[in-house]
Amino acid sequence: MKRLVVTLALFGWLPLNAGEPIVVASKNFTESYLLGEIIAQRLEQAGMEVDRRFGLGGTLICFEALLAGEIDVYVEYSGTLERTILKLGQRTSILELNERLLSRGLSLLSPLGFNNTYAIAVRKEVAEEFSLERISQLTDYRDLRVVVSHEFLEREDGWPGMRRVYGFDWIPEGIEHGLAYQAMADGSIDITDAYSTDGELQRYDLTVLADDKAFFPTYLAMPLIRDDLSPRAQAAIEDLAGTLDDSSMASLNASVVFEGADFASAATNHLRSIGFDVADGRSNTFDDLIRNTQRHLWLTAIALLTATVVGIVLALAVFQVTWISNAVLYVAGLLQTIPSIALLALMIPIFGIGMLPAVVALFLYSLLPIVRNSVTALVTVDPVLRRVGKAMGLTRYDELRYVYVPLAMPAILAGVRTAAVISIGTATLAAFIGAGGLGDPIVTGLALNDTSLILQGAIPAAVLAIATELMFEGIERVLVPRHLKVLEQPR
Amino acid sequence: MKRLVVTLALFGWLPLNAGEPIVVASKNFTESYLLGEIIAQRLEQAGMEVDRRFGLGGTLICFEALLAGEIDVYVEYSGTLERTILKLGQRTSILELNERLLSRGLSLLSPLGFNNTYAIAVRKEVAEEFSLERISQLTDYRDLRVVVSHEFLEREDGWPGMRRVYGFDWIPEGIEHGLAYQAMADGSIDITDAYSTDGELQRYDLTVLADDKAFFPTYLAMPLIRDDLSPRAQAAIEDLAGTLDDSSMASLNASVVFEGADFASAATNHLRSIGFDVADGRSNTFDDLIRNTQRHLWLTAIALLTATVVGIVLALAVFQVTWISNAVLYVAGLLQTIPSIALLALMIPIFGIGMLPAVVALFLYSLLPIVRNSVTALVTVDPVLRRVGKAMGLTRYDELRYVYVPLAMPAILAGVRTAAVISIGTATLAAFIGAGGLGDPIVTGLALNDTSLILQGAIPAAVLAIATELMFEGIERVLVPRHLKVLEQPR
Amino acid sequence: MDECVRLEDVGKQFDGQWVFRHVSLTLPQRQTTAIVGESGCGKTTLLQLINGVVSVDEGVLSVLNAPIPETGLPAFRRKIGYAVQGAGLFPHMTVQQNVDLMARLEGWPESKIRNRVRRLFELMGLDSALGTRYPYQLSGGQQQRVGLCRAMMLEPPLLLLDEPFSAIDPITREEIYGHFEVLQQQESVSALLVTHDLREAVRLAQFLVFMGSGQILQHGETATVIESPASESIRRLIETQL
Amino acid sequence: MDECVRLEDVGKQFDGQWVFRHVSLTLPQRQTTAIVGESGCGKTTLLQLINGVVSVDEGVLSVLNAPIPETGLPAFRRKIGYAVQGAGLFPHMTVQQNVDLMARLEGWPESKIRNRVRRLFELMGLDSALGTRYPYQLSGGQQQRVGLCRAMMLEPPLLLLDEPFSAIDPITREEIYGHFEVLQQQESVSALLVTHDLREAVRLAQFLVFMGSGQILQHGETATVIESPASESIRRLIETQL
Ligand SMILES: Nc1ncnc2c1ncn2[C@@H]1O[C@H](COP(=O)(O)OP(=O)(O)OP(=O)(O)O)[C@@H](O)[C@H]1O
Ligand SMILES: Nc1ncnc2c1ncn2[C@@H]1O[C@H](COP(=O)(O)OP(=O)(O)OP(=O)(O)O)[C@@H](O)[C@H]1O
Ligand SMILES: [Mg+2]
Ligand SMILES: [Mg+2]
Repeated sequence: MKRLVVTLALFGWLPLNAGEPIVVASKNFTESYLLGEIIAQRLEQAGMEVDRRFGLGGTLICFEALLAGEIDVYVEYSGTLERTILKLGQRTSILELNERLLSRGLSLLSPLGFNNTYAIAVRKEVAEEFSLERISQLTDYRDLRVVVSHEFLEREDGWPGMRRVYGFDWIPEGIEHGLAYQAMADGSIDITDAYSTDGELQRYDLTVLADDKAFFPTYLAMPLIRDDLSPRAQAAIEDLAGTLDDSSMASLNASVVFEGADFASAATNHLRSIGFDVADGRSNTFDDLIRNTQRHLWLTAIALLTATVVGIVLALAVFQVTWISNAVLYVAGLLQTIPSIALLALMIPIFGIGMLPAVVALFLYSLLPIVRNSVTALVTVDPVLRRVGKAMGLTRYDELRYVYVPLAMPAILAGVRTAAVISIGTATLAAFIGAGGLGDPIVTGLALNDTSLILQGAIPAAVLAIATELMFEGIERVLVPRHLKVLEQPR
Repeated sequence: MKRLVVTLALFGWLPLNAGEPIVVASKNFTESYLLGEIIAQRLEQAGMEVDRRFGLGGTLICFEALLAGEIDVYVEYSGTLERTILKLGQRTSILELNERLLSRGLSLLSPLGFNNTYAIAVRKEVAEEFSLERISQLTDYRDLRVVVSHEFLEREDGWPGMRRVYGFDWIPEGIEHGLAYQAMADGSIDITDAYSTDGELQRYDLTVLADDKAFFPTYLAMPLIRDDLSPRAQAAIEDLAGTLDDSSMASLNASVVFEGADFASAATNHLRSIGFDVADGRSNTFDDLIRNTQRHLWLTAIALLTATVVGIVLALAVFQVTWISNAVLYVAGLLQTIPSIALLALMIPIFGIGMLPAVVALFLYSLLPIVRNSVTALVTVDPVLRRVGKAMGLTRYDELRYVYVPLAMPAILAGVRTAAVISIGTATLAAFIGAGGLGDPIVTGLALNDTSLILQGAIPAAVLAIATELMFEGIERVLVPRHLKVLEQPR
Repeated sequence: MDECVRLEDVGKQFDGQWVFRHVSLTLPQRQTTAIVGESGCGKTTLLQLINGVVSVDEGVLSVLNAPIPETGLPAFRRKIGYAVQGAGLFPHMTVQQNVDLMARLEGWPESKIRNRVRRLFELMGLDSALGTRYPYQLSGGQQQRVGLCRAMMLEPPLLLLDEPFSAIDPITREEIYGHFEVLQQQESVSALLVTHDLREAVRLAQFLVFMGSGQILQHGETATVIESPASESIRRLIETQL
Repeated sequence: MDECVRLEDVGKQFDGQWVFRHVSLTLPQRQTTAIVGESGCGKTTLLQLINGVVSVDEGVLSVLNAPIPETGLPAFRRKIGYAVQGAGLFPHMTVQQNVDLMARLEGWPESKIRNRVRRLFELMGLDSALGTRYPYQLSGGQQQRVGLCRAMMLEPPLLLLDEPFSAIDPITREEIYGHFEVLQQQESVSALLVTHDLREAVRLAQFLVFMGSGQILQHGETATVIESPASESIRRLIETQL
């Protein structure tokens, strides 16, 4: 097995240490995509190879994936670390957060600069008119129309807390957050709550008041890394420290949400604006294609190899006792009836996300054709030859090796080939649990209704299937005894 | 084939005419679910059997399914028929709609009563204060705060048209539709546009003004049926004519959306309130289970039988020419690499929705294991026996029938068994395109995170898989020549 | 005398190596011709050529007064009963099915099939109870006799017998010889018998062929050949074996 | 005289039918015993019992001075060379591989294997070029001789030969007889030879067994048996065949 791993690594399939790309992840919302892309491009500019695993489904999936070494870096917020992940009291210092993370093999790099927390936004004209700059000034301007979101109105870290800290004695009306911006725009509201990096702040030209009594919890964005990340990579990411203040983050968000920029070019623009000479855009479709195909190949190859070995050994172990081999086939069949999405979902609590659960699922799906074909072929080996083998004095093992397996080989290989093709098809679903591969563009393409993206996955998958068939033809040429290949056509 | 159809029908698998359940469908929004459920329960109360096919993905899918005879009845709106389906000019009479539908084998029953169109809603206090009842009165109350949804503001059948017809000379402000109701509730708005059966009308206690100049297009809800629906069923549905006015539809919608009632009990309550003595709730889980299992069995049985016949015939036709049989296997392999969801999606434009595309997809997935195993087994038939068959004077056909096929039978059956189990698993995905089966509860259960619902699909699927295995053991006992079953164990 | 099979200058090769070349031979109708020869000299190959299972690489071959047909080979082959070396029974069919398959395909009536099978089993000294067994449940000699029954089932005018009695004990064999002779007269078949048993050849065949590696050493009426062997080696063979 | 195989009151049945019962027989060491008997009387079955491939249903059986072992059957069987009826070659192995498989598994050095194979091929009159062929590319007699080579490869002290020369022509057979006799003296093997050829039996065997259906008719030194047959039928057989 060791030798196998090394061999595969030589072909660039296995992420061994040497030359292994850095896996940059993001959560599935705009800001996180942008931050991921910025880090990725910075690393690439510094000459490192990057594997993007963007859009993972939530905080915990990102964190677990980082712990498991599935990913190397993503951007997390200090408040989220404090409350959601580490479940600590409020106002934990970044030093303390880092200490706790260090004991788990992770490490925080310096904050990128901005703090994505609640903010109090004021229409620019109003702010200018009254020279509003700090929240505490609000006590002096009671007749300004303050309307806040329902959530803010009720959360302890929203209005109720703020009221106590700043000493406000009135209760504003509530509004739908999405509507508040428009209400500000048309002047029907003067002041509302916001997130400090919302793109809307730019779009509607709003002024954010300073939280001068430091009431709001801090949600500083910081790259969270595995501490075995190479010093070179760490240094490159560290170069980004403090380069993104609230307003530039907000305008980056706005450029994507309102101006339709894509993540890659928005990130490129930002990096250039802060002096990093990154290459144009990203979107090296060809690289994507190669990486996805490699990942796909790797997923199916591992699953198939394991299934082949396990399947054949299982078949050899049980084929001589009908009821046991039936039982094995039933179980393999039951596994097959679990719909692939459900099976992948079932894997998550056991194996987390990433390649492992995908490989396990593919392995389970591959078993049935291999075991069934092997058992059938072994059982139907000519009884005369079986008896001859015994009579010659072959041991149990040698019988299997020299009589049963070679005679059953064509059917066994047929089972493996069927399993291989099914695996290549099913592996496209692995994208759902962050295992990557050719499913990535297909799934994204299906969601965005983008045919060219779908084809970026579908065509290589088809090519892979054909290539697999060709490979197996080669294998068959070697493994299938010559007498079975005589398809002479007597008239 | 005829005999097969009859046999299957005897086992209740095939929807032949006698005792065939009536297929009631709905689109995938609350009101449509409710209307479908009401019709279904009315039919059941009248002693008929009903197959529910709710939640189909849109107007065209419903209409095509009805045309294709996949479903028997669903509720459609006159305006939708006029504009979206038949693409006629405005204000087509129901008689004319019906005439055009009749020529396609469909028929409209009488309207259920309500008209789900745009409506002008007024806060109740305001309406009472000014005795507002008709839209035309609005010209007299200019200082009421009218704010309408952005969409209404711009659509020709919204404000612009209404303004011309009613002679309004002002242009109201726009608002997000979802927000308008809340704005009405807190009194910041007096009048807005709404859909006449929105549950919110009840919840926020709004008054709907009469469209006294009949400006809004009518969207009368009417049961749309295949005209071969039995007179008895038609009469039972017709009993519902006029029993649902705008406000009762609105309150039904509200009971589901805001009070968390389920469709079945909401429908039951309504039917009782209008004097139909329907049985309690619905949810005969056992019947559901039987029906889903039957449907599942039927889907996989058809697909598998076809795939078996086609697969074996194909294998027999091509196995003697290596490159052709390779080509066939490549194509079958490519089909297998298309992820199941994508394949099902691809089927829709070609085969519409329902069982046909599902069966086709399952058929395509089943081909590979069957063809590959058959080809492999046929190619490896002992050359000596092949030659003996020729030498005896067997014709091409008889050779296949008496020598090749029986000797290849174990491997062919192994392929069919693998295909069967894969089909049973994949068929759960057929629920996505309205083909029903055990995927229905699984898909719904996955969406609702309802384990018991998932198990209602998963357990019967597992049982089905085991039953299939047992059946094939029986078949093998008959079809596999006895000499191949000698697993004597010489020491 | 009518001829039944004629070979003119026939040659056959496998993988580029000639098994034999320039073989010319005429087999008379309604007579038995025995071929005796070294193991591996091409006797089985010769039978397969006549049956059309392998094709001639050189020369002209005519069987039953016509070249081997391009189409309609099955019909042609049904006129030739071929008892293959080593029985070659179908393992997935019972003895009965092996024997009567061709008759069923020919559409023979059930009673005719039953009678013919019973007759052949009697001739071959086979217990009728063996009919329901599978080949693997038979002894070697039993299998060989079933193969003979199968070859003779359709009452073909030409029989190709490839060492058909080699696994049968002398007593049974003697009985079969007797039946065979009667049969030949009654059904007036022509036969080509490959055997390593010179006494068998002399006993059953009117004509005798000695084959050496790659060619025919001597061919003639049995009595003539026995009396005047063409070479020293044949003479020695005759002396030691008879 | 040492005994090599002893059967006491042995019986064997298939599907509830007795093939034979109450068979008692002692085979002397370093001698050849020939079994002659009707087709289907149980000769092959007897060899399979001795080899342990089928099990005894009745009676006591001892081979090479011990009962057939419960465990270690492979090692036991490697001391017995068994030439199965009809060759039984592995179709997926070349001739060479068929012959030398067991020697390789025994760990014989390459040179020893090569020498032994060459020697056996010579004894059997097989062209060494056949080594790379697959069984289906051989004639019947060639296959049979390869089977013999395979049985003799490990120089086993006991040989079970089931009609081993039936498909071989008389001249080649005569050569092999000679080699066989030399071999028997040099390697001092015991052999049990099933044959339908009484002359072959008399030529090669020091002891002779006549088997009838279900029992042993006569057993003794060859010369004695020939001179005083135990029954009329044996006498007639000896008269017609020799
Ligand atoms: N598996 C089996 N099932 C039933 N009967 C069998 C089986 N194998 C052999 N027999 C029967 O047992 C008897 C002895 O068979 P065996 O092969 O030992 O005969 P034999 O003496 O070797 O004959 P031959 O000279 O024809 O090879 C035969 O009548 C045969 O039909
Ligand atoms: N498929 C093949 N490929 C190569 N050589 C073959 C093939 N079939 C037969 N031969 C060779 O052709 C020669 C003739 O074979 P054939 O079977 O006709 O011999 P035979 O006279 O019937 O011998 P026997 O008496 O041993 O049955 C043999 O030397 C054999 O090795
Ligand atoms: Mg031959
Ligand atoms: Mg025998």
